[in-house]
Amino acid sequence: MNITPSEEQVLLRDTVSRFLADRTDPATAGEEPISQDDWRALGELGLFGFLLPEAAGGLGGGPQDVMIVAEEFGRALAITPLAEGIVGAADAIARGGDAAAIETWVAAAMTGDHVLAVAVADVSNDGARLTGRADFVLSAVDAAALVVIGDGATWLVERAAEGLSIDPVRLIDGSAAGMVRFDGTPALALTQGDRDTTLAMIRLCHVAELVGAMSTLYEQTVEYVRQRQQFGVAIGTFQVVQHKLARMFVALEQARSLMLKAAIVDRDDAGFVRGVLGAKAYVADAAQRLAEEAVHLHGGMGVTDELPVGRGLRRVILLARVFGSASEARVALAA
Amino acid sequence: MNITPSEEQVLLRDTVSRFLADRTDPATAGEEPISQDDWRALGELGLFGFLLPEAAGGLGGGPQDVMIVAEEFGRALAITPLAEGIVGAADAIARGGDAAAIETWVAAAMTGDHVLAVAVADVSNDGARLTGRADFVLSAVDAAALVVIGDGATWLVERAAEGLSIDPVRLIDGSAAGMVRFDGTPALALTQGDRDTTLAMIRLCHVAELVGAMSTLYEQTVEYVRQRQQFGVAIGTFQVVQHKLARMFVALEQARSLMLKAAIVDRDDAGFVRGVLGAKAYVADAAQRLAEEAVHLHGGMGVTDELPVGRGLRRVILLARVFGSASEARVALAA
Amino acid sequence: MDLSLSPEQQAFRTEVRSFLQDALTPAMRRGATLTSGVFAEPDVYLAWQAALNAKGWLVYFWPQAAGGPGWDAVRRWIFETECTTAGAPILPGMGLKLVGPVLYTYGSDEQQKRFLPALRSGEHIWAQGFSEPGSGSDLASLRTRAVREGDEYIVSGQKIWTTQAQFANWMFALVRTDATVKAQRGISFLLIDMASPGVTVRPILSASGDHELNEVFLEDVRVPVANLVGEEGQGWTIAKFLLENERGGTGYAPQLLADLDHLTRATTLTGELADRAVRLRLEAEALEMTELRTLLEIEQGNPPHARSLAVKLIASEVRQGIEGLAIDAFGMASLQLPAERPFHADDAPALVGPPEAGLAAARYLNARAWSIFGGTSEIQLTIIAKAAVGL
Amino acid sequence: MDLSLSPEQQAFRTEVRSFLQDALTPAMRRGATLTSGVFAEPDVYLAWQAALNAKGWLVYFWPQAAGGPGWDAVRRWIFETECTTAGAPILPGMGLKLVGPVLYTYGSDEQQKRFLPALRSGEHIWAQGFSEPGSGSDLASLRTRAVREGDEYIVSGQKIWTTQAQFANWMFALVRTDATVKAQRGISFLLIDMASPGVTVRPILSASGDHELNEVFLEDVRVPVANLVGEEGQGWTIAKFLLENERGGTGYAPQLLADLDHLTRATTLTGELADRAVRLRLEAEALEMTELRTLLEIEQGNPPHARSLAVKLIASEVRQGIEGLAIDAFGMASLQLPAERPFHADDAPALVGPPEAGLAAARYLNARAWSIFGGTSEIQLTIIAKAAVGL
Repeated sequence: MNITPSEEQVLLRDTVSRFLADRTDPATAGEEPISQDDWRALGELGLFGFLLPEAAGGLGGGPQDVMIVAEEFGRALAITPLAEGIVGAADAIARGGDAAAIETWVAAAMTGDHVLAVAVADVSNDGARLTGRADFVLSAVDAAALVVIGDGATWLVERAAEGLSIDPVRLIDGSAAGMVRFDGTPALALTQGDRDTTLAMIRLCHVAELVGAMSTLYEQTVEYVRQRQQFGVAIGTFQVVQHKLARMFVALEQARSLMLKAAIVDRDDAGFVRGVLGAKAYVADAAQRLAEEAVHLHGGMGVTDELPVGRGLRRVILLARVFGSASEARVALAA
Repeated sequence: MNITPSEEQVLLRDTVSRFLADRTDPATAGEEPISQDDWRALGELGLFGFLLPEAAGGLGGGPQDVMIVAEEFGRALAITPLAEGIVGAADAIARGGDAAAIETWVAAAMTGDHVLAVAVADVSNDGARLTGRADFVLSAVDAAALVVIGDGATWLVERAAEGLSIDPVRLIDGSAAGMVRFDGTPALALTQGDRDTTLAMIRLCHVAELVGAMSTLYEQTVEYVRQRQQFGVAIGTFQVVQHKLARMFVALEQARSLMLKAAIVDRDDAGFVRGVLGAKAYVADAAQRLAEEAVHLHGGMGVTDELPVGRGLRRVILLARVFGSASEARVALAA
Repeated sequence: MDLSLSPEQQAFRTEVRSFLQDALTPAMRRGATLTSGVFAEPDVYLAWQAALNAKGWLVYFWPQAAGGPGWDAVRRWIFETECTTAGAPILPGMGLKLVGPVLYTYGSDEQQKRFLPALRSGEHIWAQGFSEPGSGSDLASLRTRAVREGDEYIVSGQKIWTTQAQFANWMFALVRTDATVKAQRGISFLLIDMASPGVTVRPILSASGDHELNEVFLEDVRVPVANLVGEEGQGWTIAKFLLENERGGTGYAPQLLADLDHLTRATTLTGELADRAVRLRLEAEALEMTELRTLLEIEQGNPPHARSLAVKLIASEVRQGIEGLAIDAFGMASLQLPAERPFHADDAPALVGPPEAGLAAARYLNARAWSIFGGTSEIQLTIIAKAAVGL
Repeated sequence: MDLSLSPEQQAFRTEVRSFLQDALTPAMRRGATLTSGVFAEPDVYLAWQAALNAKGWLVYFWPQAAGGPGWDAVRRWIFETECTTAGAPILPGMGLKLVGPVLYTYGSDEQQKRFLPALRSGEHIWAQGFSEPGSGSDLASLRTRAVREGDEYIVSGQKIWTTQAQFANWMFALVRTDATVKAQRGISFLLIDMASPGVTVRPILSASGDHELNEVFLEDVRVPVANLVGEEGQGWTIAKFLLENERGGTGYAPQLLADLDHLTRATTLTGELADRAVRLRLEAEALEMTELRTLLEIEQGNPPHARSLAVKLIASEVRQGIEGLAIDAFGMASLQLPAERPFHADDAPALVGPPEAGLAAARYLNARAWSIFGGTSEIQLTIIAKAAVGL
């Protein structure tokens, strides 16, 4: 058991953190999905390769590495396809695709040139053709290819494939999701690997993004209650406000603990999938409550589009629900 | 719709309130079940007759009358068989018994000479003999007769009947319940009337007792935080404590509202059973939380056996669960 | 609520239902269903307001002397319950509920003649100019100044959080007419024509993307002294009357119960979500009775009970609970949030699923404001602790 | 917790399990299962204490220099998890966790020789004399006075909430040795023989009917100056050390997780109750890691992180959550509360259902104390706000 990041991991965190700080204006954080240029720049930095399997030319980063990177993304309120595109789709292709698929798709995902998506789909297949649907697929609109996770198998579908239609829907954080329809769409079967592990890695990424967002919202709220005056004093001097901030601190520490617990085991360990599910159940809930409290404590300004805190809430609401809500996770854990 | 008590009802409330105040030492309130003498004295006052049907020699009091009386009982933290003995059993016999049964049992219940109980039982019957069980039956240990509510019928069973055994178990409020066993026990079939209405009347009685207990616990806590000093000031000056008391006030008002809503309709109205179920679901929960907060705010003394507030919590925990808990009521309401 | 209604009350309910059947058009219902903010917008509500006005039911919460229909509390509650159940548009309260009662109570005869009919007809659309940047829950610290010059006040300052100011042609505002006396005492209540030179409205987009709120800048705006309501310095008294009246006049519960109904009918909830729905319903039903019994007591000549201080707090929590449940009820469909507004526009993007799903995200985000505006929940609790508990 | 344990750690866990298999007798398990208070009583725990002491594992949280086995944080956590899972009796902390560390840190050689072996053997049973009537969370206001006369202090005053004082033959107490200096500075730390003339123990029955708490009256009790720990006036410093040590030395989570396991195994929860159980498990698992990572950081030479201030608050809430769930889990069987004590006595009345049901009411009532003693939850939040948040 080791919860201390290695030197390499500390370096990784600092690199990502610095990159995002340089590229993000705190005042507009969370306003727009990350630009294609920034995404490519992250690829050039070697970040995505760091997280992908060695067999596909990556450095084989594990859950703890994903956690470290994702937490920094969350802290910057960055809206990116990290979870579904890299940790989900590129990883699944790297592990389950043939050489050509790896060459084509993983390499381009690693450089940031192509965005990939993961569609958990309700599809039937006739040999190598899929028919069916997947709703609200993150990043699908921009994706060059989709990894389609069906009930018993996983496929790779190119954006240009015939019979594939993707209708965009704007989501609460301002990103676009796709309503994906397959109609006899040609697909390449991937070695499935462990579908649950793939989904757990995506969820872990979201958990860490949530923890990162929580810490930003917490810090901004501490700052705000220190300076905001009402009735002639800073609102941070009111006992009730102090206790609310104390609750936020406790929630953040507890959320971080379950994130760590989920991430310090190997992705192939027996407890990994369930550990991530527990972390998702807890952190999604805790993050939403913390974000709501942060907005509330910011008063009128909190509910406008003008502060990062409102955008943080919107991002948190999304992350808390994609690939399974807290409530769904608790039902699964109770079973 | 009329939420204002009649002059008669105001008189009733004052009478009960004065009687209980005279007989209860506030310092020992809730310590012991009501004495047989006090119970008889209440009977002599005409209280039970007031609540029982005219056909059985009563005055035909309805839900609102039961509410008024029961709230005063709750306020005094009185431990009595009012709900199961009078509002439940005596009423069921008065409505469904033959003349002899009414003569024997209702009259004696009305004077307070006999205690009755209601057993919701899992029994089979062979003509006029019951076999089966009912667990944790309130007042059964002291009861002269039991009204047994089975799946499809209701019976009257005398305490002295053969094949009837009742093992006492002490409950959280210090009262005794009975583990009742029927083994070919002779029973008199009652006209069932509406079993759900009988149970709803018992629940309404408990709801009102809970609201009464809430108001006592609230008032005692207000008093306590006004005088209790910590760090040189009354703890009622701390903002966090003030907000807790404000929450208690709100909970009490809301609980009273649902109690009133349940009680101002006629017992035979279509919405009565469901209205009481809603009130039980809400008030049981609210009362428990209020009582827990009251104990907490009393500090160390609150968790001892020495203050009414701890005894109030114990009584509330019981009332919140007998004849169905809040959680069970919510499940029923969701269906 | 299944309360025992008298035959007269039942007849009244039938009358209301049959009016709604006729007067509430599908277009009005659709507009109401697709409203994500607190109030409907004028292109949705004005026709409904006209229908109510024609029927004599628009200002049902005004006293008969001021033009109300003279309904008792139970009738008002029946009417509100029927309207919300039928899905009628929510009329903005700034005119009808806020400045209206101020005008018939404190306004001069001329003011009443000029403003009340125009308010009812919808010719005048009102905005509320109370809050200012930095004043927040501490209203008495406001800084907008009105300096008298002959028959006019010259008003300068800034108002914020001004709901639907983009539609308003009139604004009632608190302004400081005397900076030399204690905070509350130098405040006056002015009616400002939004068309006056010097008035600028800047939109504040909500986190939901809705445009409900605005900043209103006042630069040397000339306001005739005839537009002063009451006396100079009486503004704080009038503001208190206005806020108390807002609270006591009508109930939050009917709309909450109707919205909860719409939500639970649009989907099947199970497990913990079903439990939350039941809890919310019980809280709202309790609130309904909390509101109603206070109104009944007032009607019997009693002063408003301290419990009336609790209704906004409870309503905020139920409102946030309902919208929080909604974003959990429809899976990913709860998360859609088109950028285009309004949702009721003919060319608005299609929503996936029922309107309750399609608007869930916007409504959830807008509902965050309930615990902030009109006195934060913390302020409410402090007021309750002082005034009701007595601490 | 399914953390990746090293082969050595796994081997250690096996060793602990096999020890528990042998040393933890059915009688001990039964006694533990039927304990409704915070700690087991001596007739239940003393044999278990002796077995641990014989094995050298009793004071596993003491440093090696003081006689501990030298385990790192992970081993301590493994050991606690195995003990709680196996259902071992909970040893009172007053001796082992509170006064023990004080003695090996501040005690003189003579004091260490006299008291530490007797503490470990169980010959000395300790009570904690800190709280006084009226002092509550405001410990510094204590009023028990110790006046020096030659080689003795004459101690007079009253202690309250003294857990298991009825079993104790020794009490460590905070007393005021100097009334002329500021509150904290006049306090000293004394060891008092409970057999001394002038010591009277009066039981305080809990609302549950359990006898865990006592008042201890001290009337001119003569205490040798040799029983002063540290210097006169150093009592506050020692008390702070004691309280911090209590917090940092070990974890609340293993017991909470084990108790939750026992509860969920004793019955089948569905719907909202199942949801509560999952929430509690997650909170407790998070707490486990919150405790563990703090210990690991300390082991690496870092000062205790501010998050350690949160563990008592979280533990209180989880504890109350578990016992609150228990009284909802077994229907009416949760409500039984025999008056006779202890539950583990041979002639105790039979309980209906499993022990988790039979003791639910008593445990629920006793758990109310968690948010009060050792600093109320409000005090904890204020400390966190100041020290961790920085407000």
